Amino acid sequence: MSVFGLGAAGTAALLVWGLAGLPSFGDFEGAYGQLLAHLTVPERHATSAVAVSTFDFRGLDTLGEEFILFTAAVGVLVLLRGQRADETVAAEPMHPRRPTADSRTLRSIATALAAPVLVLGAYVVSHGHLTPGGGFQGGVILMTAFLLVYLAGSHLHLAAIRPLSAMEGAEGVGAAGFALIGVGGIILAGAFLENFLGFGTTGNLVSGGVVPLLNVSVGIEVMGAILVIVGELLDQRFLVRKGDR
Amino acid sequence: METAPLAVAIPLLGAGGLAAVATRLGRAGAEAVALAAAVAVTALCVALLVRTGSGLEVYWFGGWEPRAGTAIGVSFAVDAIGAGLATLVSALMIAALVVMWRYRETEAPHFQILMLLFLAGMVGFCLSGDLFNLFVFFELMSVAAFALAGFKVEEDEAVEGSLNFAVTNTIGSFLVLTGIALVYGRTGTLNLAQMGGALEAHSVDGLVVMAFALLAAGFLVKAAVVPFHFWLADAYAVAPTPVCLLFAGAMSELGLYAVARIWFDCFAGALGPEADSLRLVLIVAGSLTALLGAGMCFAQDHLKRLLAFATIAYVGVFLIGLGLLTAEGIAGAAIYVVADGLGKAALFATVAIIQHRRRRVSELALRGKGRALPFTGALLALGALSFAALPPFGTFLGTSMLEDELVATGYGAVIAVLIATSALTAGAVLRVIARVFLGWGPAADRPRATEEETKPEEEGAPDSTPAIMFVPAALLLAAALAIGLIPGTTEAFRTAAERFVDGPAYGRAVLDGVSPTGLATASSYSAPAHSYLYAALGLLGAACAAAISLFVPGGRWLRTPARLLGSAGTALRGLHSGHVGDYVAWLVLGVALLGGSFALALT
Amino acid sequence: MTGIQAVALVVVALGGTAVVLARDPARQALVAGIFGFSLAILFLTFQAPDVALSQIVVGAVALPAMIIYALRKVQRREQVERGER
Amino acid sequence: MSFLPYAVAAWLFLVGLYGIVTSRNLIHLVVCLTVVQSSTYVLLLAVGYREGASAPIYADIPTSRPVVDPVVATLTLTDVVVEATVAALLLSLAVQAHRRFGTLDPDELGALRG
Repeated sequence: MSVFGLGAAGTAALLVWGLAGLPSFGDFEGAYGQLLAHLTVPERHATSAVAVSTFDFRGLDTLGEEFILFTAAVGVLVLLRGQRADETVAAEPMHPRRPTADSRTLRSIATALAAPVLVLGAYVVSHGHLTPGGGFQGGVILMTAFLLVYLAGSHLHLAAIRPLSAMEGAEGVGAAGFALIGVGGIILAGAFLENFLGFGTTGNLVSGGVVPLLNVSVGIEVMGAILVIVGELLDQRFLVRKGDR
Repeated sequence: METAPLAVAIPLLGAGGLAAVATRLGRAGAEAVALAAAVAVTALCVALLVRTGSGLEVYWFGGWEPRAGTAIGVSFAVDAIGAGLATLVSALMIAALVVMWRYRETEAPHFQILMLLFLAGMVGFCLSGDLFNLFVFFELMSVAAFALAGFKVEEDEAVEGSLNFAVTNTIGSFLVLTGIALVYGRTGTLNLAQMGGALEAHSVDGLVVMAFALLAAGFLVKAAVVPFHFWLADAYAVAPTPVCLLFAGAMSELGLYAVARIWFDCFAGALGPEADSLRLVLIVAGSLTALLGAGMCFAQDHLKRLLAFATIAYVGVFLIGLGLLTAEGIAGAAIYVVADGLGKAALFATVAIIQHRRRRVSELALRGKGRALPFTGALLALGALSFAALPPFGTFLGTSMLEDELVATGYGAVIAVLIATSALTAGAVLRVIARVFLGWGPAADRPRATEEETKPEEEGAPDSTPAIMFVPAALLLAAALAIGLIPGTTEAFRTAAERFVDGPAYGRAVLDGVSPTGLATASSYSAPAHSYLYAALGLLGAACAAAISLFVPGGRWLRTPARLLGSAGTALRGLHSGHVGDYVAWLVLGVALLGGSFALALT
Repeated sequence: MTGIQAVALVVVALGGTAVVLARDPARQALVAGIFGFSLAILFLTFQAPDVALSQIVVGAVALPAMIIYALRKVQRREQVERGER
Repeated sequence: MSFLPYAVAAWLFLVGLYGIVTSRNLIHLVVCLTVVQSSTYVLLLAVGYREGASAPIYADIPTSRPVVDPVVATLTLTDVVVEATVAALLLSLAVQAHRRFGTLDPDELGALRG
């Protein structure tokens, strides 16, 4: 504890010393950011400078970021794999859910909610280059839609489509899709992650070149990855993969 | 010309593809895909290495070339040092994938997916020319490494080791991120080359010093420099042995690479006038790390922990080389990194064989159990000689160059640290050989309960070593020897280092597309006579250390010093408590110490 | 700096402290959710709606959910173990 | 007053570290780590803020309007994803630690010594 006290005091003093050199809050000039903002509309016909920075100017960072998420999902699968055998035992004493009147109402509400949430997610993903939002945010919303269906208790539908392996596949496809679009840039335009589509009309849904495509692949990847993570942590046997007991 | 991006894209595509078709491919398929990807990446990296030579290859992603000296997109800026490290990483990855072909501890295809992601992270990290992009690949490599370290979740140690690894290294990456925020607030750019110019244009103040201190601290957590080192032995001891090949052979060194990269390309322009005092700080930190690592290495019984502490010791040595802040120091460190990385990887591969054959990794428990494995013992002996920096191993050239440069900069006394490190680490391995393969030394009266074998022997130890495990270890050692024997290596390393330290030329090449003026190939290096003397001294020291620990458990005249030394050792071991909160407390203190000494040194 | 930014900053600082001081993980999950939400508000006042949206989905929803699931997993095991004894 | 955001970032960094060092519960520790991480969001976004500027979304504003820095938003987006991933990994490790050691108290995990 004294080690930490000493270290924290020193670190605090040093941080203050360093932070004092930053421009006063609100006075940042930031030539780089301003340049990117001013290139967004004329050169990419998109309206969200953040989305274009994320997926076009600095697309490689985002590629890495998607694969970090992908790594985490695979990592969670690996780290919790010893669990499932246990959970079968642990979950058994828990009474199987029998639908009561209440839960039936809940279920219909949640199922009814799932559809609009799905639409919202799709909207956020597809408008990423125009308005705030994009593949990541939309992907999490899409994931929530699936989760709602499960939380409502109607997990039979999900079990039927073997979600975990499907979701693992989805995240793989989404992540690889991003990289493939990057390779497409090499073949069709000349550089990795270079845009190879027309830019369309500013403000249109189909504009901004490959940015919307990248948003879609990120959306799929994020949805899959987070469903895998949450599904693993949810400790439910309904998420049974092929080959597991 | 698409070599650099493909070197990262191929493993990523491989990983994504494996996940997409996971259940249909089976184990052999996953292994084949992973191996094919690793071979392809190695080929691309070798091509990059050959092509860069003494130059610099810049690649702009998305085709966003800089406009009027302002970078727009993210760049890879590849020089021979970066390409060389990437080559080392991918070659070790091939070796690891081959060794684990028969490994039971791994589960396809997730293990292969994680390995490919780890590879992509490390290669991207070596090639990137953008500070935030460096962070992204750093994080990719870290997250994959956390999962790999904890892969054997059925073991208590693996869970705890991976947890300590993940918590400390994540804090390290927050330090890096805070440093990035500071530099971006000052310079308004993330491109390393542009950053160098912008920092130089402004007067030096607390922000610049702290930005460098935070970035360095974050990367040094990964490199495991004292007192950031606590997590390393925990993580390396528990990771599947093939993964250790990569952890010990390359990952730690990548942290140092990043520190050198940001120093020469970003901060040297602004902080260069104070380089002399910085040199002192880095050399002291390196010496402490080297001595502590070597001492703890010698005190270990668990073979993987022993090699893990040897990794820390050599990180210290490399930090001394980097800390010289000269081309010659970088050249020496680089040649040492490659030779030692191959040597350590070979040692871990040999430990994998021992584990495969005898199902345990505790030195005392293995006493005399290696008599029937002469070839494995021979591999271990060669590894020990590589640690001892004996000619003609590549490590000898590395130490010799460092020794010369230490004398030239007035730090001749530090040579003693290099010799002590060689002697203790080599001595530890020699002791293992004597005890395990020759049965020397007293039998253990009480094997330590905490260092139990990984699996009970009864499980049926196989009675032969598969060639697939033996050959990679032998090849790695052969490569470590070849570095020291092939004529022309020293010239190549010296030329590469000259290019690496030339920050202004890097800046012009990246931003203005001016290809750097051709460097005259540096002259070849031949070790002076006293280097041979030092090497002999190191080997002698190693033999003595091994003999004393085997045969002199406590003669009367040794008792008091031994007890003193023992209690100091116990206190030191007590600090390595496995408690993550303690590790973080030390980490914070380390940040304060490093930042404070940078503040004193650089203003 | 506008008043609302200052208020949001103070709330975030207090929120972070509260998260650290909430020693009971179940309560902490709730506090962390509120903290995540206050961060999102702060980001809105910083004119970063994209980040605010991400922060809401991660900090106020996904992270607390993961904490609660992890806790439930741990507690269920404790129940089972107690039942066996 | 104009340095308040930086002070808040520094505070979050240190208070989170304090929580980690003193934590007696691994899940609590992971959440404290996310507090440390939130300090980097606040710092990055504060650095890129410009007084009186709009969000860099040109859907409703003319391109001549001053906007805050889009790059820091991009960096923070990546950072947020990293938080989610690391937290997920660490929580799974905490769950496993509980399974192996029967406790979440880091003081009582004792597989690794010396």
